[in-house]
Amino acid sequence: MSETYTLYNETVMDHFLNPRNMGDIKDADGVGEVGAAACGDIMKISLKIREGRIEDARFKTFGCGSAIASSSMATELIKGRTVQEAMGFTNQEVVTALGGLPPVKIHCSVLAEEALKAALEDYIKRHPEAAGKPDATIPA
Amino acid sequence: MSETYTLYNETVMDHFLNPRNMGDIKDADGVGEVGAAACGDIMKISLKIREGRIEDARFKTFGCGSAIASSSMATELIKGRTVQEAMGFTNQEVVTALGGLPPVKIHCSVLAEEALKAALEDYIKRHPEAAGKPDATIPA
Amino acid sequence: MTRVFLDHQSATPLLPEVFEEMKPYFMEAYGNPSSLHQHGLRVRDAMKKARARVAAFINAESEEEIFFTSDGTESANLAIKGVAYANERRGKHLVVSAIEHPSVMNSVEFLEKQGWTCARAPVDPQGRLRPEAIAEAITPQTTLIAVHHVNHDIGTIEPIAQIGRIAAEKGVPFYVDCEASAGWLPIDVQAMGANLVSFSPHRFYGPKGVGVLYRNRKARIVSILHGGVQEGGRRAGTENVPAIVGGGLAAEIAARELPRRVARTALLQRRLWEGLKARIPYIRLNGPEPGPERISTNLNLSTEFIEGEGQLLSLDISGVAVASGSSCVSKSLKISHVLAAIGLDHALAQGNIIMTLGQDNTEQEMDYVVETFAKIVTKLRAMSPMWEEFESGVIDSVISPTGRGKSFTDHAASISGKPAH
Amino acid sequence: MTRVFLDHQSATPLLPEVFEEMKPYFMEAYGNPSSLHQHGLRVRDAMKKARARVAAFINAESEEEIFFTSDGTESANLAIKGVAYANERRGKHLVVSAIEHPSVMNSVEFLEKQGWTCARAPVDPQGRLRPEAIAEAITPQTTLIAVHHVNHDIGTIEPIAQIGRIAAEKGVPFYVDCEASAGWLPIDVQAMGANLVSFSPHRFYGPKGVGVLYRNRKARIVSILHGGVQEGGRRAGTENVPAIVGGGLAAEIAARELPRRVARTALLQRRLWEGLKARIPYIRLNGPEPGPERISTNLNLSTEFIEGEGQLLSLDISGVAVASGSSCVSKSLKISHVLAAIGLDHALAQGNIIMTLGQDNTEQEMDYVVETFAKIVTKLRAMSPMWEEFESGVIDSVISPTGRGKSFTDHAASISGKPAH
Ligand SMILES: Cc1ncc(COP(=O)(O)O)c(C=O)c1O
Ligand SMILES: Cc1ncc(COP(=O)(O)O)c(C=O)c1O
Repeated sequence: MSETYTLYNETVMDHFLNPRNMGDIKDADGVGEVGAAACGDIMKISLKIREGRIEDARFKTFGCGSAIASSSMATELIKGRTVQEAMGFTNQEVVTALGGLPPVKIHCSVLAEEALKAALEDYIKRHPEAAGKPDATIPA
Repeated sequence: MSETYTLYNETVMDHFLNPRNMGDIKDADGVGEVGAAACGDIMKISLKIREGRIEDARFKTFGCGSAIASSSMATELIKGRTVQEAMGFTNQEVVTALGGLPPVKIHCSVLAEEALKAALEDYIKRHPEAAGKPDATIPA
Repeated sequence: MTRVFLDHQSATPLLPEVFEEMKPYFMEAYGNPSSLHQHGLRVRDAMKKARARVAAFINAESEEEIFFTSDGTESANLAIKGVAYANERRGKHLVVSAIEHPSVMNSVEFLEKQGWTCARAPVDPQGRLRPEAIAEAITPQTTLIAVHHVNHDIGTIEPIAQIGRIAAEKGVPFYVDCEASAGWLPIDVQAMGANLVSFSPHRFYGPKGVGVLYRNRKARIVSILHGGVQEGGRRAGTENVPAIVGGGLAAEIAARELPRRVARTALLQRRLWEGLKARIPYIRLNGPEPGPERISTNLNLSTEFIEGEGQLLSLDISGVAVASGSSCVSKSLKISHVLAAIGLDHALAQGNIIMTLGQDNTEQEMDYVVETFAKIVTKLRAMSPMWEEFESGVIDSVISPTGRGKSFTDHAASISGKPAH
Repeated sequence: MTRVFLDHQSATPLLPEVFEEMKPYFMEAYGNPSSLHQHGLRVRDAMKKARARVAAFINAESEEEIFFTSDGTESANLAIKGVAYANERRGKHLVVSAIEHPSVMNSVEFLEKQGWTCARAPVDPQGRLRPEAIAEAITPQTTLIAVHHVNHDIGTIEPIAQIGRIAAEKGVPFYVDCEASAGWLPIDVQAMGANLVSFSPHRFYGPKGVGVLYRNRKARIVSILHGGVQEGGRRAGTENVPAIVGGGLAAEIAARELPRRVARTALLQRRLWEGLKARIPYIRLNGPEPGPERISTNLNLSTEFIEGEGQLLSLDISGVAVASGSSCVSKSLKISHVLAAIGLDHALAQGNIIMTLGQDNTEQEMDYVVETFAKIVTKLRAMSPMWEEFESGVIDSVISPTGRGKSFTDHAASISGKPAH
């Protein structure tokens, strides 16, 4: 075989094989860990937030190739967004940025959205003052 | 294709393609015509009987290859036999002499037996004196 | 020795280019399309391509409407039973034509044992179905209408689009068995108004071992072979990849070659029939005359006073391969139920021969067949007590009645002691 | 790039000599075996030869006990439903092991919808069935016992002969699915006490597109694909002649090569498992240890704290083709029901990889796989929140418990809000 065949498209495979933002953030401002009841995948996203803006995002994922790629892509996408903006983040952004996922794997992108939301909620819980104030400047 | 493949064995094919004793006997002493309810085949056997012995036997058959071969073989087998001997004729003789028939075609040999028996009965009907006297010398 | 293959209804040789297409999938790309690695993904791509080719061949909207099975029989079973089971709660009534292939008829009979009822719409002596006969048979419980595009025995083309409109009006799924037409008549599932269509590429120079079932979303269906999640959950079992790949290409080629194939076989069909008619007395064509109501590949003949198997064997010895609907030829010792359903006289059914043409047949071959067949008929008639009885006025001809003698069937019944079946 | 095919359970390449045997049946001897002419009779002879070869392969008494289908799935469906329907009046109860292939399990479920009941005899954590469990499950209504020879996922060899004796004592037909063993363990239907046996040559270097069902006269059976009178009336549909011919030769070769194939794969199996065990912590083998209770071709592994699809994809990128029973890999998002039935912890089922060996694998390949897999596990664990949580004492290992932390499954359930399934 000369050609290479892949289950996922090139972008997904690239994010699976060379995940961006893999790891943990020391002293993260928000951490979310969620699990997919459907298949047993687990995803953890940690955020570094400075002045209401996501400065850094990292993930760890127990799950299939598309779960890993989804978390990699999600962390890429949200870096630089404000907390408020990030609260409106949807899995569709991940799917689009990845150039599509097989139908049966869409739930992996949902998991990434949920992990992100969980991390943001964790951040807001720790910084209740941030909740009310969009784009408020909150010391890290 | 170099080899020749056949549905029936060589003997059956030979009797189908080169039937022995095909035709009618003028002024036959006994004629039997029977039909197989199973498949619609029809077989007619005519006999020439002299001094209680089958001198000639001829057939005509409307039916498949094995029906034609069976009647050809049956007429061959019974020539020279006495009427009494011929009354004990069974289809198994035909099957054996033909080297076997496919299971689904055994009824063709039965038809040959029946046609022969019908012809013998016709003969006996016409010559009632023959019935009681085995090997009796009956003028043709 | 001259060899003429006139049994294309039973088999067609694989096209060399189709074989070439299949070849890599035996020893090199041998993977299982369910596998997630290179070997699996490669053949998955190949299957997708085949599916797209087949979809294009029948003008399906999407390749997701194409399911691969093992043959036309399995496709027919899946269409009939798959729809029946899926709609069990809605109703248990089916409508079919009386001359469907045994794969449809026997599937229906099986369901009847399980509590379904089925209307068998009668056909006319040419095998033509009146669309109204279908309309009349539909009840509120009907969950499927099944009518073949072309009859496999007598070549009759059915008024599918009209039946499709009736089915759509009544909201009943419509299944069209295209096994005897695919590759030889254009098939447009949308124009047909068909929700399900089946066929097999081995009928048009594709491989054995693969069947197709087209099904659109308007027809619910469940699987009948249970197991893994192949074919979108509709057909379990390891896919026959080489055959599927070959079937795809055979379909693509068939679409391209169809006009040429039809023109050629139509020409040969007329030449053969005209020749036989001119040379052999007491012979007739069953089904419609060559023309718009008959597929160009089929001649279904009845030659009076002689039986079919003998004709078939004699032709084979002379190098001519044909089929027959005679009871002697069938494994069940019954005449073709199609010949029975069109009301063909038993004597004519017994003398039945089916000649089916292909793209490689020639005019010379047709002439050879006419001469050869004429000689065979003469020889077999000389052996036949019926011919003798016809000539002596005991029985009459069905094809060209002389007004003398009784019918063959009556005669046969009287000597066999039972009515012919 | 090194390429190692370790998914022989899903596919094997066709042997060149088998391909040669099949070749004439595509373009030259393309006839239909139902035809009565040269073209038909020639392939009929070829099918008879294939049938005899297959009969010899499994020590069947007669070639008439061999039926050709389209694949192992269809054979299993025919065995289960064919026997069930044929004995419907006698009783509607079946006994199967809990870890049969989906082609058996889903056939049984289908029958359950139609009024049958079925006992699923449990297996031990190694997948072994106690013969008594079968004996206990039999009722006067039982018409079939179905137990596979070898499990497709975990390679467990079942005590077939013992179960066969129980079946004979109780007078219940016994069906043995040999799909995962045929070609890799001797199959003797008589020694097994089996009335029905199924398998498919594509598992041992034969073609796709053909399955085998052996059935002796002690088991009544009706057909499930209805139509023509092929295969002695037990399986309708145009026969896939090239595949049947190829399957016959593949069986003959398999019988001859079996000792060599088994010795070779057994050696590789041990080398691979020893290597993996030595290099990778928190890995375990599911099913029996290599030896008399496990087929020589199968290693079913669970590697803790990482999921199976990632392992599979990473191995594929490194040239190693494997399978997985993880839910992420399955089309239905469920873990293999076999892993569930042996009570495997959900976390271990998620980290599942199945490596299946073939005759062409080498020792060098095994060493490459060990090294490659070790690196992949390290990389994936570095990405896994579970590994981190294990290292920090939040969760514990199932394979080598440390006594610290809660179980992965509890942890996963708490964060997903639902218990793992
Ligand atoms: C009209 C029709 N339907 C169904 C079938 C069955 O198809 P297959 O032989 O591929 O199983 C045939 C076979 O000739 C047919 O002619
Ligand atoms: C034990 C077992 N039974 C049945 C089958 C189904 O056979 P096939 O894939 O040939 O349809 C398989 C397939 O792998 C199997 O492993």
